[in-house]
Amino acid sequence: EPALIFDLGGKFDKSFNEAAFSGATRWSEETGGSFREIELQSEAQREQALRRFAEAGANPIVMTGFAFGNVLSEVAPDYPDTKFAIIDMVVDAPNVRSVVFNEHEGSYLVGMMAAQASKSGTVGFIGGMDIPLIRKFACGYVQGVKAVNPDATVIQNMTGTTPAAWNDPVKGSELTKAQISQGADVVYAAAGGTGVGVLQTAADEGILSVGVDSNQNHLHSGKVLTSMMKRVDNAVYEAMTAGVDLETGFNVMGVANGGIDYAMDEHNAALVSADMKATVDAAKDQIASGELAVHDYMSDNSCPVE
Amino acid sequence: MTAPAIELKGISKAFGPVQANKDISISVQPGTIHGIIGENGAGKSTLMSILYGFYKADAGEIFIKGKKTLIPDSQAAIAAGIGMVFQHFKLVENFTVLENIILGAEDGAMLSTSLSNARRELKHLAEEYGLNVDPDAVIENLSVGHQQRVEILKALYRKAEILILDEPTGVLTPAEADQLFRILDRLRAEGKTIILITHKLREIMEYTNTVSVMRRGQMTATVKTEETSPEHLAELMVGRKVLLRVDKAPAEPGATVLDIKGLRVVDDKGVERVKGIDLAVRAGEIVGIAGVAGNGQSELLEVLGGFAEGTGTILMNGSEIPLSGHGADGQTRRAVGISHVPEDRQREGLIMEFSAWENTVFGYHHAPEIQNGLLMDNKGIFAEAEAKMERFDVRPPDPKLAAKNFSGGNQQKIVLAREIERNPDLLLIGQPTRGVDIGAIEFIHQQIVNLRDQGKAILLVSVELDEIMSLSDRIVVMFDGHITGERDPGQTNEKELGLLMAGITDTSTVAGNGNTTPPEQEVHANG
Amino acid sequence: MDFLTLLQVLDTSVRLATPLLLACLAGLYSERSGVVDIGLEGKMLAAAFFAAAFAFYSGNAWVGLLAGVGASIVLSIIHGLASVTFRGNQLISGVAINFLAAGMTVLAAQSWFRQGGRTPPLEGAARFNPIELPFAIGPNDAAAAERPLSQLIAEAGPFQQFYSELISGHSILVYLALLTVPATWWLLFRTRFGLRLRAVGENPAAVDTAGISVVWLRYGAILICGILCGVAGAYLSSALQAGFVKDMTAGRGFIALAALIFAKWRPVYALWACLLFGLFQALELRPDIIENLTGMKVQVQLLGALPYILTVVILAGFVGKAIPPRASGEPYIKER
Amino acid sequence: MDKMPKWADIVLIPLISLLLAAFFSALVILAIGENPIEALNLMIDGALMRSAGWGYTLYYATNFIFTGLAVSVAFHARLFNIGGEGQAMLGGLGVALVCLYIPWPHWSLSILGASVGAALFGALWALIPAYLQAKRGSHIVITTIMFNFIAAALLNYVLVEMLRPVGAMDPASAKFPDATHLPSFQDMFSTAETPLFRGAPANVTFFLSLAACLLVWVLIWKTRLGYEIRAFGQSETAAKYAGISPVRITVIAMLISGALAGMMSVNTTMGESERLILNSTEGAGFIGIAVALMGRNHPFGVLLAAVLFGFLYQGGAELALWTSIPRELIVVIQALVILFTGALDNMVRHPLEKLFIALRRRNA
Ligand SMILES: Nc1ncnc2c1ncn2[C@@H]1O[C@H](COP(=O)(O)OP(=O)(O)OP(=O)(O)O)[C@@H](O)[C@H]1O
Ligand SMILES: Nc1ncnc2c1ncn2[C@@H]1O[C@H](COP(=O)(O)OP(=O)(O)OP(=O)(O)O)[C@@H](O)[C@H]1O
Ligand SMILES: [Mg+2]
Ligand SMILES: [Mg+2]
Repeated sequence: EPALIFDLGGKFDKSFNEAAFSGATRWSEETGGSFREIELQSEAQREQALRRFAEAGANPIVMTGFAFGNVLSEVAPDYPDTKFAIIDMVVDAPNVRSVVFNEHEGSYLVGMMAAQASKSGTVGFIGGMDIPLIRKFACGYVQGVKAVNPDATVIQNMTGTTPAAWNDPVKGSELTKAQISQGADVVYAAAGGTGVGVLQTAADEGILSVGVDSNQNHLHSGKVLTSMMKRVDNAVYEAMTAGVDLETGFNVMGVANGGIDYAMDEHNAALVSADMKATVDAAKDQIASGELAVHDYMSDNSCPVE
Repeated sequence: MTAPAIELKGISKAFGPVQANKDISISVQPGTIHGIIGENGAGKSTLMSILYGFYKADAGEIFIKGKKTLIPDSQAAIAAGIGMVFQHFKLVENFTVLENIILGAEDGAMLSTSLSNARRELKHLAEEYGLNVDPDAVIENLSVGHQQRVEILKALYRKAEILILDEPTGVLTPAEADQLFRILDRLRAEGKTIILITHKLREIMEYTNTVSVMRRGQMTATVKTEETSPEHLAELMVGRKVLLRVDKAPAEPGATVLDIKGLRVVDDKGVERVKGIDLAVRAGEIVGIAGVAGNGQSELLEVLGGFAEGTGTILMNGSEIPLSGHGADGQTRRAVGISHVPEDRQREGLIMEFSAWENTVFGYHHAPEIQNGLLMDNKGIFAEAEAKMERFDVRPPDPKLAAKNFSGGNQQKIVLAREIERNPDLLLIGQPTRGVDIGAIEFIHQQIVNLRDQGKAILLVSVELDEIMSLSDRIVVMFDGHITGERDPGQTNEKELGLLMAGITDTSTVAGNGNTTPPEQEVHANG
Repeated sequence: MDFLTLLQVLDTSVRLATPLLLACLAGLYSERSGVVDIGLEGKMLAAAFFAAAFAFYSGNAWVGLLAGVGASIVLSIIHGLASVTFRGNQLISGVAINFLAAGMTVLAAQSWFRQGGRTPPLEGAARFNPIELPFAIGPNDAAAAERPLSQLIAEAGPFQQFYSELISGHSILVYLALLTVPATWWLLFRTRFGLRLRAVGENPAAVDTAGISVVWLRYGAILICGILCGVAGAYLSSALQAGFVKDMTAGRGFIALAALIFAKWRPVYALWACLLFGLFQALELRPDIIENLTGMKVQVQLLGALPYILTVVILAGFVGKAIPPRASGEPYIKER
Repeated sequence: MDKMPKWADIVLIPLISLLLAAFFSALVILAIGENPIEALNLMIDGALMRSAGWGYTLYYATNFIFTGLAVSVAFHARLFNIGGEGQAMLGGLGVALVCLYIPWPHWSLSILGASVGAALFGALWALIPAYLQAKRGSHIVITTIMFNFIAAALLNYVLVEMLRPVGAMDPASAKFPDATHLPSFQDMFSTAETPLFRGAPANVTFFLSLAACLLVWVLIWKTRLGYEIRAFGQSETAAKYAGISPVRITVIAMLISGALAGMMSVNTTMGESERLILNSTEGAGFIGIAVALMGRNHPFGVLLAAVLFGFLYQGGAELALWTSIPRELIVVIQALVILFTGALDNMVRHPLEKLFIALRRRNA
């Protein structure tokens, strides 16, 4: 029986964790299998949850979020017969599968989309916790925006420096208002649960937003330009499907292998013109073929564009 | 005879294990001043608070003008025409006089009309009774005497027919007290009924029509004032014949132990309480400081005891002791041979929650002989406490009992045992017999005299003139932070001291030793 | 910083100051009556949850508000029982109430909605939406002009900017909270109830011997406190935000307490104190402004901690002494 | 005469209060549609029936012993130290600095160093509120609350801007060197045949906390300082009369209190996570209040109450793991315990007092 551990943001963050959940649900619907799950409420629970699931025979154990990295590297060797999958972090152990995503590529695509949709030439980015991973989102996004409109302004804000930043919709909302007043007319939220507030406020104030991780277009139909999809659901689904035969090691999901994409559906069809879509799809093909390399912030902890 | 203004029947009240009032009945005629006397803790205030609806009686009935009346709260008491001036005033300190007066007696939900009505009414009352106070003054800026006026005005504003005053003169100067009684006389003449609680037998004898005596929660007698005498009342109060006279040989003063020069004390509100005092106390004498409470005596003791700061010079056995900053604390004072029986044993002298044995080293807990390495020698302290309690006849002689569980007199004995047995060069002692029964008073006085006879210096502060007169070898009178005179107890009388206590230094008309009131009669009223 | 930016920051300040102000006034009633309340946080939190939950079920924000106020009052009554009826330690009671709310809201949210301790998002009439005052430029004008609202406002004259950006466009609860300030001042200093309330916080024995029930007065104050905290909580979850999330009060109850000290227990000062703390929170969202103004990078952590630091400085008496109502914190004990 | 016998005060009342709290907790569990008996079984099973469960229970208990002692030492001086949380956070910083920047040859030395660091930083964080209370009369409850928030901001800053290794995501310090690894119960008591306390975080710090209990007991009841602290707590005026400086005692009591609160971080930061993480205190500072209240401010009582809360914590975690009851249930239980043993104490006490007085009257 596989197990899934959600990080502090919670299962229903409408984004990262929820994507994992939907992957697991898809697996259980298709196979009729059941899985164990827990939403972490505190730091101290991380290790306990891992160990208790491992001891109870759960296999594989999938966890979402980089914060498990440290703990997992300690726990994994104690349970050599259990397979672990960690998303967003690399843990070097023989029984661990590390799944990381090329978020910068997806962010680049939605950045292009945002720049084309913007009338004011100013777009916004609201990150969750200020960590390299989120800067990677930001950097990809800025590159995408500038690729379409080199004169565009990108306003960037981070919600906070603690994990609470993943779950602070009030602040997300206020940051959005602040960005709107600075002229932004498209905002991209890469902020977990905080993004709920961003999308809400953008909808309230009549500007466009860009969702993240899951397809969030439906949250405010006709007001969400698109979503940067990080197929965490696929990663979880694959891990659960593989079961005890889970292939361990390093696994990069990007535009090329469908791990990263942007969302198109009936909710945003009216917002995205054929022109816009064509431009973005062209870039997508180039990235997939390796023709276009988007700079990864985490490769050198810096971003070539502001 | 008309129906009594008030009649209480079978009133009982217990505070937890303490039976404060036991089956008390009393009746007060209209248009009279009715006195109530009794030792501290006899239950006087409790009884009156029940009448005023402040406490609820456990049992008993109240009749007002012959009609049975339920008084579940003060609202009902006020409605029944009762007003009360408490021992500790019940005023909102940062409100104005006017606001205090209308509080609870407003006309209508809006303040402005209430205030203007009250202002008018107050003017009336002030003219009628000579009760002048500025309606816009803030209470905390008023003198105690004025605050008391506000309390009386509060009652009159509520149309009180029956006025209860709980120890109204304890905080007043003799002149202020006289003025109060003139007002009370006027009220009585108007047909109002007044109940007066006091410790002062003279006030009872001079102003009341009838007097009730309480003892240990019970009413022991009610008599017409003209048919009784101070001796008789004293006997009723303590339950046996008392004749208290301290036997002591004439003092043989030795070297100066304590020498105070130009002492000034400013309290934490910034008010100067002691305004330049020079005073010396020699070995083998008791110097008594007389004065109305609040004239700087307490502050004097506190500075000497090291728990208030002052300026000036104090020499102890010839060497100067610090009056502020480092070294101005109780520990250091004790180290130079000053012991201190504080005025308020419950708030200062004892830790009420501590057991008796722990209290026997309170203040001396740093003494080297009770240490056992890094720890305190608890076993030794306990054994020593047992012995001390034996010697001072503390009852019950159980060192494990918490201090709060001893009676006032026995608490005082614990403090005395601790302070006297340290064998100090100088004993500071404030209100040594406040709230102590007569038997214990005798014992305590004897201990003080014994210490003197061992050649120790003693500085005594007491508001009881009689205690001062019978114990002291020298009397110093304080008024408003100054020393207004020094007298030989054999060469003075109460009248003269009274004038000095009121700040009048020209006492030639009353000087001399022709005592008008023999001290031993009044001593009983110490309670 | 240009005028419009200033307005925007002030606008945010007002929005963020509103829950602080309501909670601060709530605390003012309680403490003026002699009951110290460090449970403001908990009451707001409970109210935030119940307001969101009931608004979600009913689709009506006012129903939610009522439920929130109800929840807050229940906690108030517990506090009253502990500190007035049973004369217990008011601080400990406040601590307990904060924990109770923190735990119960998540338990209830989880058990009702199974969404990890949050309520589903509120939409439409389930929220208190911004009110557009007459003649103000609002989203409707923007929709009509098919241009972003921010542009329309940027092009307007300074007075219209001031009016549309700062004055108009808040939820009804914001205006309500602002009205509460003069109302409180009037109640406190111009009415019989106010006189008694202030008296009972200074010297309950005086009130008691004047024939007024200390218990009922204090319960009255505690009740008002509950109502105001309830509105504050409802504002958080159904006006400022669209739904409840765990611990969403985020220390606002304590900032309100700090503001109360800052305001020296006076209603009008309370308004200024809360606006100031609201401004800090607004600036925390706009590090760019501070950087432009001061020319250096200011740590967001410092900004976040500023209300607390200021309160300590004030408590230390370096900026005027804050003297609380004399009887506050002490249970009124007649008989030992 | 006392209103009731001593045993009633120290055993009966807390027991009844606890039962009340338990009763209402059961109601809460019922209200969210779960079975309280089953929940209790699950908690006992997970916390007490396995050695690893005990390992967690005692790990949490260690934290609560420290914070409970911290609150109770301050309580003895009538100071309500609500700032244990902040003091513990700063204590963690002390531990981290000691462990990261001093090369330790062996854990036995490093635990001493870390304890000093933790105590020092914790005490320092209590010093300002203490000083302000003593010298300027600023209410210590409010200042310590404020200092909790300031501590959180400070720690956040230090971790994010200073201690976080380059490129790391967590706001956490680097891992401490191996020489600072404290023996866990598993290291100490497990053998190859009988593995015990597997993976549980309880470690040698537990014994440190027991020592702290003993030391606090000696301090409070056997030393002059303790005598002065208790005397000051009972009556400030009397203390002044006895020459006990209120400023000195306030400051010293708070320093000890802060030091004890800080020491809990030896357990969490050094014993468990082996690096400084943002929220390692997780409310233990506040639980100290409940523990001190329940334990009647006596170190032995604190020990018992801490183990009880350790059980609640571990049991609660188990509940969250295997049922849909969220971990917040513990927070509710904790609130109820504080409410009934602290704030509503008189609700139980007054009827009991009346009962005992009536009994005595009848016997007399
Ligand atoms: N509020 C109270 N709670 C508990 N016990 C009380 C209370 N008030 C008074 N007592 C106790 O009841 C007894 C009677 O007290 P009361 O104040 O009535 O005496 P009193 O005759 O007025 O004394 P005094 O002359 O000192 O004013 C005392 O033992 C006192 O300790
Ligand atoms: N509704 C109001 N509108 C404008 N100013 C006001 C209002 N109420 C009070 N003020 C002024 O604001 C300041 C603070 O008022 P607040 O009500 O806090 O105390 P206050 O009325 O001055 O209290 P106090 O009666 O104790 O002096 C005062 O200068 C007051 O005159
Ligand atoms: Mg009395
Ligand atoms: Mg606006």
